[in-house]
Amino acid sequence: MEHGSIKDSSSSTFSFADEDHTLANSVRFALNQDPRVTFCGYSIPHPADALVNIRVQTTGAPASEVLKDAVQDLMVMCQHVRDTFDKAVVDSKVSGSVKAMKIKP
Amino acid sequence: MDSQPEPVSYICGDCGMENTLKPGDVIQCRECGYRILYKKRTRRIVQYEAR
Amino acid sequence: MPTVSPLEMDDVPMGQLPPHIQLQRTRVFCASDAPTQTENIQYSGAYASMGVDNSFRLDDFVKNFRVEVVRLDEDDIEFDMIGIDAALANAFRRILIAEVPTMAIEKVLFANNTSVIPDEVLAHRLGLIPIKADPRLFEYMSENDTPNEKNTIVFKLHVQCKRGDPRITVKSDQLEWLPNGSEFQLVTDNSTSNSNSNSKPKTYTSFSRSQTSLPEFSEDSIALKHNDITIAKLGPGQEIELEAHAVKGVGKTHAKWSPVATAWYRMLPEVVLLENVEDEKAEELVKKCPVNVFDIEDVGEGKRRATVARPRACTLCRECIRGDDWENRVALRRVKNHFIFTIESSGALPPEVLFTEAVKVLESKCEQVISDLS
Amino acid sequence: MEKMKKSSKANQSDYESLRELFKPHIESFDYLVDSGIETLLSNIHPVEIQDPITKKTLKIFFGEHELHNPQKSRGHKTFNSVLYPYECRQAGITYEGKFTLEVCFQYDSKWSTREKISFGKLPIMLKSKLCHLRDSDPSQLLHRKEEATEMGGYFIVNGLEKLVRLLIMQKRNHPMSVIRSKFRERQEGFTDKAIMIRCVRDDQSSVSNRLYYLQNGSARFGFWIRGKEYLLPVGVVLKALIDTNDLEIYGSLTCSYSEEYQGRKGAVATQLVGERVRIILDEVQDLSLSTHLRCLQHIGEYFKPVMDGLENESNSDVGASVLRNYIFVHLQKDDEKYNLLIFMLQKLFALVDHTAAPDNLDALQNQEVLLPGHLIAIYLKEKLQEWLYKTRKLLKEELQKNGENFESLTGVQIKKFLDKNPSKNVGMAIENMLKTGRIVTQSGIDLQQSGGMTVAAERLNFLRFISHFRSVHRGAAFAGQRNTSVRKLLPEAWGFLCPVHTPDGEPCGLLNHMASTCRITSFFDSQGNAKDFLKIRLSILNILAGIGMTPSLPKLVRAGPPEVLSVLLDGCVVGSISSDIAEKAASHLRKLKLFPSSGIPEDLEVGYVPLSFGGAYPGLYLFTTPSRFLRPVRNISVSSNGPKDIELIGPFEQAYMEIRCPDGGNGGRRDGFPATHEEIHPTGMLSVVANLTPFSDHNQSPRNMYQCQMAKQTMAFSSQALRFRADQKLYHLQTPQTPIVRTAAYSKYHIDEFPTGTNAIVAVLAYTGFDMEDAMILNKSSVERGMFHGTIYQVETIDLEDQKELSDQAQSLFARSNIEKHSSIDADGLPYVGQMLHPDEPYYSVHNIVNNSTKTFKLKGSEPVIVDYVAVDKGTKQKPPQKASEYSVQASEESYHW
Repeated sequence: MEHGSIKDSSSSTFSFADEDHTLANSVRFALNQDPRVTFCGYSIPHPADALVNIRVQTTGAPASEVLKDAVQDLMVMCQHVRDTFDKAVVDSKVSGSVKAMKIKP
Repeated sequence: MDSQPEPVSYICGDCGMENTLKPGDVIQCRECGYRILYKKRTRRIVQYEAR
Repeated sequence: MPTVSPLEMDDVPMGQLPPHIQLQRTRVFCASDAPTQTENIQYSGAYASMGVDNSFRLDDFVKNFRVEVVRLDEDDIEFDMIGIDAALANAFRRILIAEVPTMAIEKVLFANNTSVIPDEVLAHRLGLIPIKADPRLFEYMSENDTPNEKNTIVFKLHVQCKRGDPRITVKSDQLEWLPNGSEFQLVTDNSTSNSNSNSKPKTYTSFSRSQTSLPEFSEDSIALKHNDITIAKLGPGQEIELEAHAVKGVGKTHAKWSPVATAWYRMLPEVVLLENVEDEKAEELVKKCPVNVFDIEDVGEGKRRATVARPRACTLCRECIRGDDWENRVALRRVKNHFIFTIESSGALPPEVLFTEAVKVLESKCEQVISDLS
Repeated sequence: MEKMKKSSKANQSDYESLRELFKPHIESFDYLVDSGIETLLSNIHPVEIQDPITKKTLKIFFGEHELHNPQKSRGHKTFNSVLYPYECRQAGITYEGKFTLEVCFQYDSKWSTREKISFGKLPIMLKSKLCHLRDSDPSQLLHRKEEATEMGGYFIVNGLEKLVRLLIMQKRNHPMSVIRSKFRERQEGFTDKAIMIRCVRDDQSSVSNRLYYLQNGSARFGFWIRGKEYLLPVGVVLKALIDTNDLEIYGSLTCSYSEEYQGRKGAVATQLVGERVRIILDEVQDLSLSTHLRCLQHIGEYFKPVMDGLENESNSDVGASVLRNYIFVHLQKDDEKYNLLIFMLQKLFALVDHTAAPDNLDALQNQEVLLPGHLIAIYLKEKLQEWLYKTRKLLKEELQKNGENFESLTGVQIKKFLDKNPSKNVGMAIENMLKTGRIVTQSGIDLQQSGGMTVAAERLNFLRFISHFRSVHRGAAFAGQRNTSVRKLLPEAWGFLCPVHTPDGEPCGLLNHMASTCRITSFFDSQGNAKDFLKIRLSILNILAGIGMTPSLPKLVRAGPPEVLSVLLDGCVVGSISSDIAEKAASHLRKLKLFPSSGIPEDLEVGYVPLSFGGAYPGLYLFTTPSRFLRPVRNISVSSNGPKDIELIGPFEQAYMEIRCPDGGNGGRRDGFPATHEEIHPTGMLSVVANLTPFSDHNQSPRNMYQCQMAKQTMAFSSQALRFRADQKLYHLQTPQTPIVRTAAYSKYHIDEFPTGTNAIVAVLAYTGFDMEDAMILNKSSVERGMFHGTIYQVETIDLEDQKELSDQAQSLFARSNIEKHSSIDADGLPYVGQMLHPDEPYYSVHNIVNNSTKTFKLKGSEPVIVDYVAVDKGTKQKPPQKASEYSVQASEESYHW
């Protein structure tokens, strides 16, 4: 849920329930990489309850847009990581079994 | 008092034999006369969270 | 990197970082007192003054992101992830430990327990036993759901040690899977009265059909990962009769649902000899390192020089830079974007599947965020 | 079956080292059972009643006694009527054995009838000779539902485990010179100097005597009768003791002064001594008491009203009985008493002339321990004596009332008469003393405190339990004192009292713990058979004579320090030895101590006080009495040929010995004083609990002290027989571990049987806001995997007796009312075993047959509980112990929700 002012859509804070550092830190990483972002950061008001506030200030573009793009990039990165990992696993299994065969003469 | 109080079974503290006593019986093991009896564990299902 | 005084440093063409900045950007310096340059520079405009664009570009990421599997067997995997940021590596680790779902025993119904182990402790031990069942085939059970074959696995344990027999040890292989659900009568006030009415007596679970009939379980049936886990010991005349209901859950709720024994990563250590270390100094260096990262090789006319043979084995114990002048002979660094991941699966899923599941969880989190935003 | 038995045999250690720790308690009770009661019965004064008309006397005294091991009372149908401690704890009764005594009535010293009367029951100490668990090895103990490592040493009174804590007393039979300003207020003309001696009879009852110095140079001899102090001029006592003339007294007192001794080392007397003796003798002349008999009659005349029971005796007999019962009661013969009084006078004069230093009563050197068995022996003697006096008083009233005489007294009448003075009170008095710890007596039996003798043996955890039996209390009377001299730990307590293990705060320094290797002498020697003290003293005497001591009896030559040292054996001046061979004699005695066949007991204390300029009063003081502190030390002056070079030394002799500690350096020892002995192990000075602190030599010393405190407070494994105990509250740690870092003492005392905690990796908390004082953050998944999981076992005892307020005759019992049906009460009115009960849920119900009403009781407390077991006994008491549901323990013990 977004707390931002109407007239200046370029900077606002988003608070996510049931989230923690896992998502918050990844989103901050993605946001930081985006040149349109002038400031981004997250905070967890109280460790006992799972609530995260992510602050985004952009050079002009609406904050929610920039955030959405950042999360989009994150998803793409994850998909790429997953594909590369699966390919690597398949390769190692193939070469692994080859290696295994070699050991057993 | 229940019309027919179902007896409760106890285990003797010394010889471990089972005695089924009704409320009002004297508290003593039939086998060895030991005066301390332990109630048997309930047959009812007890539910626990595995935490 | 020989230290060059900034005055005579030759100027660098725009668009390219000077070597020492490049080093600081990609390496963590592990000095004897504390590591420095630990932050990786995420801000896109960090090197704008030098004309370097530090922003994230997908194709760059795709180009230099690599994964190499070092070791893979049934329960654990060690692989290198190169070209990713610590934030994401840590996110994967956290999800692996706490947010990848598995099946674990949640409710335990005791009909009889005259063993020495108290009921709640026995229930707690059962909860921690890893179950070999693919959680992806089950659904979560929320409060008001009734237990059915899609969201619950039922196990039965009924062991007795007859009087006069020697003590027996109850192992986890005696936990028997009940494909058709619970067999304990659900004694509720109304049930006793009308139990004779319907055909099947009401039990704690209402399975529409047996789990064996489900396609997924036909070949590898549900069982416990290890069948030699000691659950309890029974003396003569003691008995345990219970039923355990396993449900799907995540490590965040309780550690028993955590799919991994542990999952951790470390950054690739990089050991650099700043000057030639020869003869007795070389021997001393080799002797100093507990995990012998260094080797000695002969280089012409009798001189012997130390070389860095196995930097990966280095545990950053900093023994080699102990002593006054050693700090400027040996430089210990860690490569910021090179993570050596190790995942030990506790049994529910093979480790490689665990990692892909973890990445999927992060993706679903992102989808959730996107749907919230729009 | 075979494999199981072998494996249990394999790790079968019989926990000897643990039982060794509790020996003082157990051996003292064994003494009471073996010979203690016998000796105290023989020391009880028979009581005589004179028939006014026929002038015949009826004498009442005690004969044989019997003390049985605990049996069940109404054993009608039960076959084995043996009562085991387990049952006492469960049923809340006392583990006691029947105590019967033979009361003999002798009429006119002709016929005498012997009546075997039961005197109630005496509580029996666990693992003592009369306890059924005495010789059971760990597997038998388990069979009896006890701990495998049961060490006993405590009593079970009304189901509670009580123990008598060791109390520090003044060293017995040893005259000590004391300077105390309170003596001046005793009477006008008194000074603050006196000699105090606590004389103990062989039945452990004690009488304190004091010799006050007056300003005019004379001395007054004080002693207590029934709580009041009486003073006699010392001259009168001297002449009343033996038939002697003034010249002899003058000679023996001034022998230690002569011109050429002045200024030499050890010259204790000055010429003022002569003046003082003359004043003492003049005092006697003023009372015109010239002869021995006159003195006796003089004393008898004054003390007749106070000494009850001797109304119609002659004055001299009364005087003699006063001397016998109240002056130097540890000696039998009068001339021994005379010699000791002379010695005390010499010491007093030396104190007055500042040629000898006062003895410090707070130093362990002048202290010993009051053991449980001895305390009970004293109290029992007191109570039996009181019973006899009460019987006499009642009998007298009976006679005056209806003027009968003894012949007409028939057996039945005696029986009825005895009921008025119930003999069972004696047994109950002892039980009461153990239950409340209070001593009820008019004569004060010479103890400084009348309460707090017993403590409940808390089983919070194993270390707390052990510490009870190893703790030594200085005395409740000293708690209020503001000066700190009582609380100081003095150097001579090295190896006896632990410097680390003492509570901080109010009882600090008053409650000490014995060092791990410290022992206490008892009536049994190391092989376990009883000691015959007379034989021991005789063999010591001939050995002493053999090495150059001139015995005191044939009073030939008379001399004093510095030329000659007087030799005292257990407070009796047995002779004198020339001062230059005294040192050799002492070390010779020490060597003989090492060889058991030498006639010298291994626990003899050879207190050789050398001559000095104004130091302690010189002399050779030997002690063989029980309840002294002892510790093993290696004697290196003897050629260490075999194991037999371990010598047992006491705190008195340790002050004058040279003991080396083998921790490398020579400890700054000057070559003038070569070390004659050597410490066995440097950790010998620490107590059992202090020995468990790893790397304690790297800690700041208060930290070691706090560790001893906290180790006793951790929630840990308090008992292995958890299911058979009915303690009010027991804390139990489910997931204990054996420590990674441990000391040798850890395995020596089998602490693994009762682990005290869990190993944990500790990181310093750096986040501000979380690092409040003592804050702690636990790893969530390790806690969820069971780390620090604790459980509280609480026992709720419901006794139907005290529920019946008004309708007392109504027999009420546990039953469930059939009106409302609630889930948590079984047909017998008690909760189901294994059921979880939530706060203020109905929990048990009592049904009153008479007015057919049923009352249900709600569960108090704020936490849901699980019923662990329900025990029912004797039809009245029910006892459903429950377990608080799981409860994560943190530094401040609050639970957390998840």
